[in-house]
Amino acid sequence: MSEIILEGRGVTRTFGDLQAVWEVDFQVKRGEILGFIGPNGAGKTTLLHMINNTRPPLTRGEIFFKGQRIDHLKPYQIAELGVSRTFQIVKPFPGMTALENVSIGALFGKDKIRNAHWAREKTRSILAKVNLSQRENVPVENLNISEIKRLELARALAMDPELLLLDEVMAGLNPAEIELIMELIIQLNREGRTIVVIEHVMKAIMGISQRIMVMHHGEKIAVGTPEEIRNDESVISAYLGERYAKMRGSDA
Amino acid sequence: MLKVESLNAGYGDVQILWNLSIDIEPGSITALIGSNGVGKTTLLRTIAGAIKPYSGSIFYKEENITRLSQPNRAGMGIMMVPEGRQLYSGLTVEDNLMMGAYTRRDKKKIKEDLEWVYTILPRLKERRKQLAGTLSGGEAQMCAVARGLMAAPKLLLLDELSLGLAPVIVDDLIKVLKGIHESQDITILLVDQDVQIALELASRGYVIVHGSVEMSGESEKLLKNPDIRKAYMGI
Amino acid sequence: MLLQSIVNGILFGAVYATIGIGFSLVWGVMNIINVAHGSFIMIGAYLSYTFYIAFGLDPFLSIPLNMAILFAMGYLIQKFVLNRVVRGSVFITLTFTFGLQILIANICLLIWSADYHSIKLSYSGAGITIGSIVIPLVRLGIFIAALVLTGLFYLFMRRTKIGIAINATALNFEGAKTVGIDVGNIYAITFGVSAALAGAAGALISPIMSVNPFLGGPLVGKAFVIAILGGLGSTIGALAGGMVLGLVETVGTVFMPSSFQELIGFLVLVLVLVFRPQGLLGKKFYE
Amino acid sequence: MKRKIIILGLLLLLFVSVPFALSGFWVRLITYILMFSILASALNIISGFTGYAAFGNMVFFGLGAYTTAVLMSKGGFSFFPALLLSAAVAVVTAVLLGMLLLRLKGHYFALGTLGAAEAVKHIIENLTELTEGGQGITVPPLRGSPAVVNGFFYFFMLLLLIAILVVAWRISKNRLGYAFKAIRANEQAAGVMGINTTRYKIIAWSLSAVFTGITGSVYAYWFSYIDPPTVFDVMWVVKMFVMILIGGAGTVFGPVIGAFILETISELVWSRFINLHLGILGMIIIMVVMFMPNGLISLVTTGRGFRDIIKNLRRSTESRL
Repeated sequence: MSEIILEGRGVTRTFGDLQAVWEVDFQVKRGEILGFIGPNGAGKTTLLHMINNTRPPLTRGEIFFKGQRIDHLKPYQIAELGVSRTFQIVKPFPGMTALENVSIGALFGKDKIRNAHWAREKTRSILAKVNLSQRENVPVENLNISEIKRLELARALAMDPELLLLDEVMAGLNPAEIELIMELIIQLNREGRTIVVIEHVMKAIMGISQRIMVMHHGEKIAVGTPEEIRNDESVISAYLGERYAKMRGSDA
Repeated sequence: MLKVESLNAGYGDVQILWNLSIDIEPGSITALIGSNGVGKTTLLRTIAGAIKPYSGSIFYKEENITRLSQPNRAGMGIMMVPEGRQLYSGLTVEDNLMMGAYTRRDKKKIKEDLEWVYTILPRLKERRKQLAGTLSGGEAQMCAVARGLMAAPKLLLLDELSLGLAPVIVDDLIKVLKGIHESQDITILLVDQDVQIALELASRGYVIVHGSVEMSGESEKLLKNPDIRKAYMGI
Repeated sequence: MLLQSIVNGILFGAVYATIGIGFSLVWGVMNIINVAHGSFIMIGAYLSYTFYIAFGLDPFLSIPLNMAILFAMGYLIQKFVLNRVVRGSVFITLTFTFGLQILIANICLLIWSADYHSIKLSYSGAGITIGSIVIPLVRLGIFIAALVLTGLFYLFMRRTKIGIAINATALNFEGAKTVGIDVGNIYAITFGVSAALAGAAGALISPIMSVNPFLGGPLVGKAFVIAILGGLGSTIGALAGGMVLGLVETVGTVFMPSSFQELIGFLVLVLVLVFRPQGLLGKKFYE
Repeated sequence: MKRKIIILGLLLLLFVSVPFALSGFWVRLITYILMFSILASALNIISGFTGYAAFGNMVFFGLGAYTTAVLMSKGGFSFFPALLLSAAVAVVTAVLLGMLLLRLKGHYFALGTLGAAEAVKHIIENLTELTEGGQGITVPPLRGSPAVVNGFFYFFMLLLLIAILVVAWRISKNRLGYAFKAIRANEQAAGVMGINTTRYKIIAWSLSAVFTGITGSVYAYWFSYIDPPTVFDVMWVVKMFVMILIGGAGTVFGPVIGAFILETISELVWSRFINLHLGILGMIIIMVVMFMPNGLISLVTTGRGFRDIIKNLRRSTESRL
């Protein structure tokens, strides 16, 4: 349980004078759900980009996955090792059905199924898991936001990842839909997948995460259990605010 | 102030608003409530003139503005502060603010308004020569609100003010907006995914479901309504 | 000899700057590579030639006329045609401007025939001699006029409301619409300004190059190089890019045959694209 | 499905009968159109399927043509070995250029390929001892009666076209095609899904290059004289893009339909108004881009009746700002 699956040391990314992420050390333990919170522009998404190496690489620092250094690898190589992610701005592949979209994950993920037909067969069960079986032959252009968010999740799952990075999969959903995703995330975690969640929906992230890391202006300001974070002075003054701390405190 | 009558609108073939009507009192703050995708932003954009409706009409100060373009409406004092700020990252903060006054011709008054905006949002004055792209999330949202104010708006449309901001910053923004509303002759129509915040700011609310008005009423009553608390606040 | 070519290179580099500025303006603001930019310059050159033949008008004096005519042409093309496809993909807009280029070439061919025309000014032989270097008066005039145009353009983009609105539209299209900017009109003005600069450049080259319907293609090739060297949307960058190209071309002739020069020009273009896509002076794009 | 097979069979029969039924002029014209169909289909693999606007694709045509011409006229090679080597040259060039250029996006890639094509053209012009430079080079022609020669090139092009259509059709259904489409839609997301984007982009461009290069090789043998301005002509690529636009980008048969429409119009105009030929081509390009940016096929298939087609047309003319 305490094995470290993903670790960052002194991870730093600057854009000109701007310090998007500054000297961040982080550790993700195998089998946990780790929440990432902080205001927009705090560097959460930039950090995810660096883990997948989908943007210009980090300026300084090192990232390890299962002990192997990955910060110089190509995105597809990192994907092959068993790391997959979703995007904050959902990016389904247009001109394909929901099933075809998800089957790409099976075709090119860890399993590398060669045949497009088999990949689609394997994908069906994953669509069922995210409650999209009814919509498998619908072109992605015709899906609604909630369905696209789940499709995005299914696509990442089709790669059969050990580590799943979720960037705001609940943004823009209503409470019922959020609940659905929360349950799904917990279920995936029980199957043994390690999950990192970036989220603004405070209730959700406090509810599902075992640990939470708070970022502010590109720096890590706190790590701890949801309870510790809720009562952390620096987090309250920089991010949550007194009103929130009180309000949510009384709810709990 | 603003009267929307049986509005049908959408994007291309995808209709989003269905026969929607609302009525807004001068000087009020009104909130639109509903889950994502029900058409709140579409309604704001249609009122601002960014989307042409299929049918229905929009009256602003008794005048039918349904056929007017967005620049025309901006000139009449209808100004939107869009979701995601939409600032010009490569221009200075001051240039961004001055662009808010794009449709205005009264140079002297624009200068005065700029000074006024700087007094209520002193952070922006400190950063006036800085590029907008270097602002933090909270500052950028303030800059977007300030840019909207530079249009000397009579009707301000605020879309997702609190999205992605630290709750601490949102508290500040709410204070600023309340101050502006008390001191200026301004009507506000807002959308926020945090229903608590929206109804705290507004005196009235419209609940929108599938592109039509499902319910409307005073904010306190809506806040106490158990259905609304369950559906939109997850309590 | 070498010193003389350096002087010539710098003098002509300023004209290249005006060419590059107009081209990179349209690219930077609307994400359109206007392959017809060279054809606009050609039209400018033909206009200056025609004014010279018909009214004896000095090409320098036809600059404002050219600019007005080409502004109107560019404005109308963008307003009524290009605005309809401007949000399309790369190959749609690029294909479109290729079509525009061959259409213009054909029209010029019909009006002015395939002959090579040239303007012989009364003072074309005059020059200032400093030591071993000769600075021809015509080229000096061209240099000054091009610099003045570049300066005016810089002020226009930085100081005027329309200029800032063009910047704003380039940086954030939705944000521009929000504050009531008529983006269709701003696009049309942008294309008009770019065409006007091309018209001026056409007037500037008319006394020193022969005017013919095949001028457009090579000129737009140079516009590519200048814009890439200078980086998009930067006036200073385009000025530097123009100077570099002018120098490379004139100094290059001292060392190698001209057929090699073009080869090297394109190789440089490819290498800069690959290794410094933000241009020689430009900063890395802010994300 | 059955109907499709019957239609395809009939079409094939029709095309096979052309050289036996029509005069030499028509056979040569249709051979020319077939050639453009191949080129447009090849361009469609990198640009339509994968989304990279390769405006410099003529570089492979020119290299294929020149490899064949030089080998046959200077090296004493016969046509088929020369053709194989031309294909190899095209692929190697695509791989090398691809490693350099395929990291560029959008306009930058388009310009990079244009620059590379121009640079290669100038290299060929400067290698005068090998290539005869700018004045062009002659190739030993195919000997035989006109009918046999016409038939040979006609069937060669027809076979090439069938080959590339089969390849395109297979791609549109298999793993490779999914990778291409994913790259076109969103390269970043594709990479995160485990797709080695660099590798698949190079594969796409190599496939495009091999067919373009072979076509160039056949062209050189067919015309038995080539010069750099013709075989590296950028306008050919522009025409291919218009064909792809007319037929529909990323579809299997779109480019072929586009090639037949554009070249037929072109031929009619060419023979009547020789002075206006380029101008009219320019007008056609402008019209196509303005009124049917999604292709003629989408204009017809997204609506069922005539009224829908008119509606689509009208919508496409509305300002999209």
